[in-house]
Amino acid sequence: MIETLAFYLFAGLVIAGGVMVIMSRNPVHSVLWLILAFFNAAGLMVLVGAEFIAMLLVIVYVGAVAVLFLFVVMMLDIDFAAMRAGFIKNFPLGIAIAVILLAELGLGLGAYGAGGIELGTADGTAAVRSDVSNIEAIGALLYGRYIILFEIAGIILLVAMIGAIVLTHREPKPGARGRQDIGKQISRRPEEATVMKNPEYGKGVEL
Amino acid sequence: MIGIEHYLVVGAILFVLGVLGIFINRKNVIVILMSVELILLAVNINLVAFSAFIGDLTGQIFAMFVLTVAAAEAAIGLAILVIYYRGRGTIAVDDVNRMKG
Amino acid sequence: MDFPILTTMMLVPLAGAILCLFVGKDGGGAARGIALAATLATFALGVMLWANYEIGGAQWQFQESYDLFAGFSYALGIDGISLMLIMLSVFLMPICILASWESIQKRVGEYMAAFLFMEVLMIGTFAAQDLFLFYIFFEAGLIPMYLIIGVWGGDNRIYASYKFFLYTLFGSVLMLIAMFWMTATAGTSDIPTLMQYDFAPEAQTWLWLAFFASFAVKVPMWPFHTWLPDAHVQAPTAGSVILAGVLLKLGGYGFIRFSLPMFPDASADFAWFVFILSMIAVIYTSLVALVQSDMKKLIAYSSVAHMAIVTVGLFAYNVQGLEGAMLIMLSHGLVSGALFLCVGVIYDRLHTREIERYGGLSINMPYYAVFFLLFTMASIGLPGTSGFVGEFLSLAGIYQTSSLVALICTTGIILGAAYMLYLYRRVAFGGQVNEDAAAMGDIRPREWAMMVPIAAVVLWMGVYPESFLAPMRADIAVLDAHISASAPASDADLAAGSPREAAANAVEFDGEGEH
Amino acid sequence: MDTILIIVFAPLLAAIIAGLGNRALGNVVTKSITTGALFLSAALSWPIFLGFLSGSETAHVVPVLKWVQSGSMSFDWALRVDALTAVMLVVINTVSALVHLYSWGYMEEDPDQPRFFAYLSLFTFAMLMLVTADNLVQMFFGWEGVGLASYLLIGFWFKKPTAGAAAIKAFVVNRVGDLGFMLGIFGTFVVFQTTSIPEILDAAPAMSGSTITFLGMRLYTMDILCILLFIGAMGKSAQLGLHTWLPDAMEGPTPVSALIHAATMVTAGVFMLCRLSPMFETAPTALMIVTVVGAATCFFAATIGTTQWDIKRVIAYSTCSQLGYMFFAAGVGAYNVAMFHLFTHAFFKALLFLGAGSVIHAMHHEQDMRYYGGLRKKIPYTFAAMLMGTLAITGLGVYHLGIGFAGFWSKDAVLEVAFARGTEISVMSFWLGVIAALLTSFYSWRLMFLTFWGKPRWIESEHIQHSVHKTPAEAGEDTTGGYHPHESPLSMMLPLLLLSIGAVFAGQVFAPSFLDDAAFWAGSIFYNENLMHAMHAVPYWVKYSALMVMVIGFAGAYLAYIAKPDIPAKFVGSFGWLHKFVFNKWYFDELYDRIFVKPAFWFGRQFWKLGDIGTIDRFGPNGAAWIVARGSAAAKTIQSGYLYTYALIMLLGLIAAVTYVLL
Amino acid sequence: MDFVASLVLVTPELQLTAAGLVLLLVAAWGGDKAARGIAIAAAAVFFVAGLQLIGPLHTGADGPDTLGFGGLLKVDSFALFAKALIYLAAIACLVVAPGFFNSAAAGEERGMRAEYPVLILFAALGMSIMVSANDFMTLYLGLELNSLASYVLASILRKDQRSAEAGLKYFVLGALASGILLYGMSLLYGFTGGTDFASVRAGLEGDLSLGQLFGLIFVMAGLAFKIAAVPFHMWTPDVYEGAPTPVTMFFSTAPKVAAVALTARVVFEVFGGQVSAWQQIVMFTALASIVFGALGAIGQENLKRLLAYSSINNIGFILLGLAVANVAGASAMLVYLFIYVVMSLGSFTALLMLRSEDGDLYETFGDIRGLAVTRPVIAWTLLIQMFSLAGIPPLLGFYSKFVIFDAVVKADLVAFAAIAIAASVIGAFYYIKFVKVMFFDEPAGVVTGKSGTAHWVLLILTAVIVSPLGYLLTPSLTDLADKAAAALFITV
Repeated sequence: MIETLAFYLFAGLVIAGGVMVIMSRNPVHSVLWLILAFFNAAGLMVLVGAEFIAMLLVIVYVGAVAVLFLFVVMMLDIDFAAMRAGFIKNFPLGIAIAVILLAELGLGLGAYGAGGIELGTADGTAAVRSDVSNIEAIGALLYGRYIILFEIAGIILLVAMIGAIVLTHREPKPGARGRQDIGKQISRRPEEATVMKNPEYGKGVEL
Repeated sequence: MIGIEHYLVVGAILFVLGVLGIFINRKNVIVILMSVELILLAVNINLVAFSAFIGDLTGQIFAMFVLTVAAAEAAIGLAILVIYYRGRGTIAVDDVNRMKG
Repeated sequence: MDFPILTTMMLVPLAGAILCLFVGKDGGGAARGIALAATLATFALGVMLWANYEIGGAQWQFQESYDLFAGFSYALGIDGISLMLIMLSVFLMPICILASWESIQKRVGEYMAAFLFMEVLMIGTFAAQDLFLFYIFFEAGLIPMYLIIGVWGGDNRIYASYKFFLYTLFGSVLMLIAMFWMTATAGTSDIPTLMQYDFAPEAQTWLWLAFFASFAVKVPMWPFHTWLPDAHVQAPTAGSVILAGVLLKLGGYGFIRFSLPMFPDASADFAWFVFILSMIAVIYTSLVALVQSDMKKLIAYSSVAHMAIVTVGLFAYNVQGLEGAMLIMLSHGLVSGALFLCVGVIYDRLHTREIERYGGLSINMPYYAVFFLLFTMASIGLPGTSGFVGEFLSLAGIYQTSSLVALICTTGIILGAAYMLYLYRRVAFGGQVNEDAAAMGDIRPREWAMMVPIAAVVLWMGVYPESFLAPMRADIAVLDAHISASAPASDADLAAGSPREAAANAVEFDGEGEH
Repeated sequence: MDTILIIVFAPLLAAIIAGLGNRALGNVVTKSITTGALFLSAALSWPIFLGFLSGSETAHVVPVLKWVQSGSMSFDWALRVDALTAVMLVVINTVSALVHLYSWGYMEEDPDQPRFFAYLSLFTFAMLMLVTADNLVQMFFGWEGVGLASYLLIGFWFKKPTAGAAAIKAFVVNRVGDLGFMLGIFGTFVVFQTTSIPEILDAAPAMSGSTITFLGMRLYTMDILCILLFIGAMGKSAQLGLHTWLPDAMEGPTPVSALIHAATMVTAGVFMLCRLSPMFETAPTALMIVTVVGAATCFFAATIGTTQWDIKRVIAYSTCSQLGYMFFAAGVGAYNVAMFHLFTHAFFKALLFLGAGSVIHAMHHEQDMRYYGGLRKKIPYTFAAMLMGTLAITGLGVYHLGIGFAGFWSKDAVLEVAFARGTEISVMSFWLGVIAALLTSFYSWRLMFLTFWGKPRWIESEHIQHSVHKTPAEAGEDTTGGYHPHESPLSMMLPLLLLSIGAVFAGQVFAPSFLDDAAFWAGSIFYNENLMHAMHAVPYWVKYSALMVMVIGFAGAYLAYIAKPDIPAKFVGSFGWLHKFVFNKWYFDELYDRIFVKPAFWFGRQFWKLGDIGTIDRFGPNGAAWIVARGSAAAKTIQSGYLYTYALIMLLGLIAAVTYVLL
Repeated sequence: MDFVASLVLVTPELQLTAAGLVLLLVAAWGGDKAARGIAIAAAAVFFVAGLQLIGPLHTGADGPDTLGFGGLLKVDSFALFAKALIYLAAIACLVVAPGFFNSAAAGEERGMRAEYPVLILFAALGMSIMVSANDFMTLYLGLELNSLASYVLASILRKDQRSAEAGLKYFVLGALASGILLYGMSLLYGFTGGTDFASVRAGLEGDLSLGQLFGLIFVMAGLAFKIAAVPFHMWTPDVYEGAPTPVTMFFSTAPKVAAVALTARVVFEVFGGQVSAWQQIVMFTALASIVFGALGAIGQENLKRLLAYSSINNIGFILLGLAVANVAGASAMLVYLFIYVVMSLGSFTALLMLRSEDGDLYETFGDIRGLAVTRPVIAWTLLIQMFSLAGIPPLLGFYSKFVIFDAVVKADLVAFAAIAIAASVIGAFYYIKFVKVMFFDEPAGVVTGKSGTAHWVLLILTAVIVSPLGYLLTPSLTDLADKAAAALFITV
């Protein structure tokens, strides 16, 4: 019973969060709603016994991704009011398509009328084990059978890093100083810095 | 226990919301990126739910990779957004049509 | 023949073409020389080919075959039909080069290369013994012709070249699909084998239609002809010559090589379809030719009408029709080519194709007028010229199948005379209305060299067509024997009857009253 | 080597030499060569003809060269010599040689003489090929060859727009006939599996009752074949319906008119009928049509001849009319009579034309008889020749005396045989023939009176004004305008003399052979013995009918043009519509212009503009291009550059796929 | 299968990874000055990696021995063929890059980035993984590795607004497509109980449930995005136009190969038992791609954009081969792919050579007017490429269409073949427009810049391959393609 209540609570909030993400006027709010959705999704995952993924979701998404979003939203100085224009124009069409897609998915996945759904059966090589914890079981698989994928995932993150740097890292402009050279500053002499000029009257200084 | 359908429907709704978000927000790229995150979240809910109901951990592993990639994607996406903003001074998708036809 | 003469005949112009491409921008003279030498050499080889062709010998001679890939092979070989068309191609080629000698001044090397490539492809098309090899040569011809029209053509060349290219391409791609189906079904792409293969009747229908799409455009049959006037008008003189002289023949050749022997039943079923289109073509395009004010357009339309006689002859399903059609093709190749040369000669001088701008050329260009007249007469099928024999045989052939078709198509000789003589009158007769036209000089040695050979062959073919019929006779007989089983019924239906009462002008005379 | 080879090919060789040599060889050389060749041919022809007359010659075929062999169809170049051919050889070569000679004088001032003589010789060659043909196709070769030469000669003065137009008209109208001829050959081939004339003639009787489908109609085989072939003959012989080219053909130089459009080429149709007479004999319906058409032409052309002013046109219509006689003679089965009229006609009609040429020559190329008058004394020899010709054509002769001009013998034979044949059609033809004879007499004498009698009316002519540099006003009372017509040179007079002899005596001399000597024909034509007997047995009034109407015609002409010259004007005043109708040649040209020429151009333009451009191109290539362009524009509209559009399309695709699998 | 053996199987990938990491360090220390050297080194690595493929390619590889890492990867002939092609394309894109980035064409940001070759390396690594994927997770990760690198490559000219826009569009739509793909994979996982291809295939036996069907559709939709098939093609023109030309050249070749190979593998190895479920959809997509590709290309002024549409058009033909769903079709598809890659490389190289005196690139029709007069060699090679793309014999492009249609007709899909080939005529329209502009129009005379040896070599080489001489390659090409295709249909 509690489980059911919890499910509906989490599910309701995930969906509400999702709706608000795309409907909010302010992207900052969207991010916050997204965080809410993630939390509740994590809750759903806990309900089915996937604690590790749930934790990961919170840590990675809320802790990293969402914050990254917030960062960028704040960093870019954008007139958000103007961004809402045109929203309504697309709305009916969008809703119509969404409803159709949802109906079709519901028909296919829910299949309530058609006597429930038949899930596949796993071969058992990665079966959920009751003898070890979820995290342990996942770890065993990840560093065992799926090690190569784990490595590839690592490379993906590396590429993401390279990409982010390549794109956003600003080279110092030629001529502009990148770093302060204190020694040079100290060793400066007046004769290096100043020039005496004796301009004629009415001619001004030529530099 | 709650049936798998329930989870799947939640996933489906989130997926559709993500999809919807992409084209009703015709101006705001950031929200579009968030919509993508919603889609990935839907996928993760699906994967985890399936994993639990089948009794197979592969789904959770998969979900983990999805999470990882999602993070990487977010980074790249935002980086592109930043350079786009630098060039244009705006992130309105509406303006993103220098190339068309 | 100890050496692969057909391949050699293709290699010579190919080498010439490549040389021409590399002579550079200012190498116009060299390119002309190379092209002429290459085409003459090829013609010489062609003469050798003809001389060594054994009439009454094996059906396929000078065969060469190397397996290539994907089941198709580099297989060449000719029968009498191919031989004649190859001869036509190699004969016209040096003349085309001569025709372009002075009129082409820009990018001569590329121009000559395009023509030489064209020659390679034409020989290849007629000599190919593999379905796909045929297709490759057949289709590749689009490239040089597209360039010839597009680069060296007239004012509206872009439209014409596009139309030519896309129209003919569209026609032939469907044929390709049919070819795939045929090879898949028959298990070979060897043309001689396929010519003997019996496809299921219902399959024949579709295959026939697919091939028809290609050949009908090439021939061209009404209503697929509209690319032709544009292409002819816009192409440079030599381009028109090749277009009319050889490329149109590809359609007829296709019918005789593929449609008839491979799908005899379907051909018979569709014979009336072809007849109807041809009948329309004869009347329609002849009338259109009558009202043209552009010389090339007029001749182009006349080509459509003439080729319609070819198609009725082919589908008449008898020896006369087939041989007649072949002879018309040869003759039309020469005559319409020559007519385009005639237009080219005066176009080079006055740079207009408007008929109204000429007049009275018999006065200042008498020899030109003679040649023009000869070709005009050959075009309208005057007996003694090449035009007659083919037209006569072809129409005699179709009469055996249907007197109605024969009647309608024979009206072509009236209309043909009308528009051609009307053209001739406006160009060569009458007073010298235009001063610049009156100032044009008569034909020069180079132009003599173009005209005389064609004129000679036109008369030769008219007086002694046996030379041209003999090599084809056996092949056409084989074809006729192969298809005659499915021939459409003749409508003559001759029935014997007892002699009529009033048959003889019998006059009773009793001897009374004689004075 | 058979002489026939020389006879036939000498003119060709001469034509080639003269044509190609042209100005390089000069006028005299080319003229000498061509004329020489023709005299040679003529000289060689007469012995053959006389040989047949005497029975020493036999029919034979000289093969020349293989021509075409296609399946079962085979025909070669070959020269056939038999009695029929011999008649034609004589006619053609003699007239041609004389015309060549005549042209020396007539064309003296023309700058293009080699070309003219080459054409003349070429024509002769083609005509010879026609008459010596052993198969229908070679006949067709000659047929078309003479057509070409005729075209060239009519258009000889190509600078005149009318000449070009007339040349085309001649060729195209002839082609209409050729259409029939060709179909006839095809049909013959279908029926007999051969184009060889002897073989066809042999097999024809057996086919008499057979039927065949033509254009979906079930017809007697021989009827349809003969009708088709006869259409060819109609074209070449300018019979009613296909006659329109002949008067226009007078645009050519007069010797041409004499040779081609009077003596030889136009008779090719008659020749063909005679050559194929055994075949036509099996086709009664066809013969009936031949008779009707011949008779109608005979009458019709004669009526027009009475109203024309152009001297050559009068003679041209006369020719047309005389050809009608020949046809209805053939139509009633008297081929020998037709040939006889052909033979005599050749002489007197050539004579009339050449005489007319001489008049025209004398009158500074004026052809309008209204501007002649009183020439009798100025050009007496020409007058004499013309008189002979007129007497010949009008058929002066007295049966009981057994003497008469050439035309008397042949024309009377035609009329008699038509009467003797005895069918309704043939009797009707007889009456039409009689009326035509009346008209012939009238217009012939009208021509004579207008030209040679009366006062000179020369100054009205622009040609004369041009010559004497005076206007009618300046000339005042002097209607000659001070112009002095000159008799033509010897080269022109000599042919006139020789032809006059023919016009006077040809009938008298050859009538027995042509009419009554079956042995002479030796099977080369269908000789109807009974009919010939019946012909001789017709009542006397029939035999004298021609003479009587000739006298009436003469009287009428005398009355109208000498005695009371105001009669024609009065007639025109009271029967204006009739005169107008006849004067305008029964409006055939206008009719054809309305129903053939104008519609052809109209249809041509419509097909071009509305058909090719407006429909085929519009909905074909251009239509496809338009659709592609619209499609392209649509594709580009979708490709808006907006992210959300792209996403939308992707999702629509996804939904479509999902929907597809759901359904 | 022990781990070492698995590692041996992926030696080329390991080399690429190692090289990527090392060169990244070089880039970090050496900066952009070292870029050219890095590019050459990367090309060399590709070359070396490629050389190792020749042996196995020649002998052929299929069966259980080709499985690595417990069935996550499958390095069979098919994968080898695709990899070879990918590496070839990558080499080409590396050698032409410096010339582009170091010229005015790169805009404000002149100078090649040292990371460019590294990203190409990682992208190619991703593709290698894609084509050997034997598990949906491998597939996804390979795909993302490739995609992420590609997003960055597309927008690598940061100051060029078009480049950034291209990156943005590519990214957003790519992410959406990944989402769809993932969603489909999640469904397949749930309804079959596994992620490796074999078990998914086993789970799909018999009648498909709706969930499985949806999974199949979503997965194919996601893949369709990668290969830019209609209606998932919308990103292509914009991205091709906006991305720097060497990158566009890369996009139109290597990732295409990888995506097509991946699609083929999924379609045959996973959905191979359910041909009826997808064949018609693929056929329709193929026809739509042919038509829309052609329609879109008509009237384009920008050459890169035109070639983008052309790639859509070509994908249509490749999909025809896919839809045949037999060895012949797959083999034809591979042959087509090879020839298409050569033609693309040739065309883009020519495009890269269209430059002004200062090195600015020209990329519209207006600029190449009369090129045949001013730069005949480029014009003639482009002519060859264009006629070849249009499928006109005797050029090699004809052969590629030949094999495809042969397979389609032999599979009794004659009607589709007829429609497709008729639609191909529409495509010919814009290919011959190239020729028209270069050969028929009056010279614009703006293309005066010089190009490096690498460009010339590539230009001539591709032209020679595409010319009739290329037919000499076809026997071995067909042989390899047959082997590769056969490997796809061997269920392990």
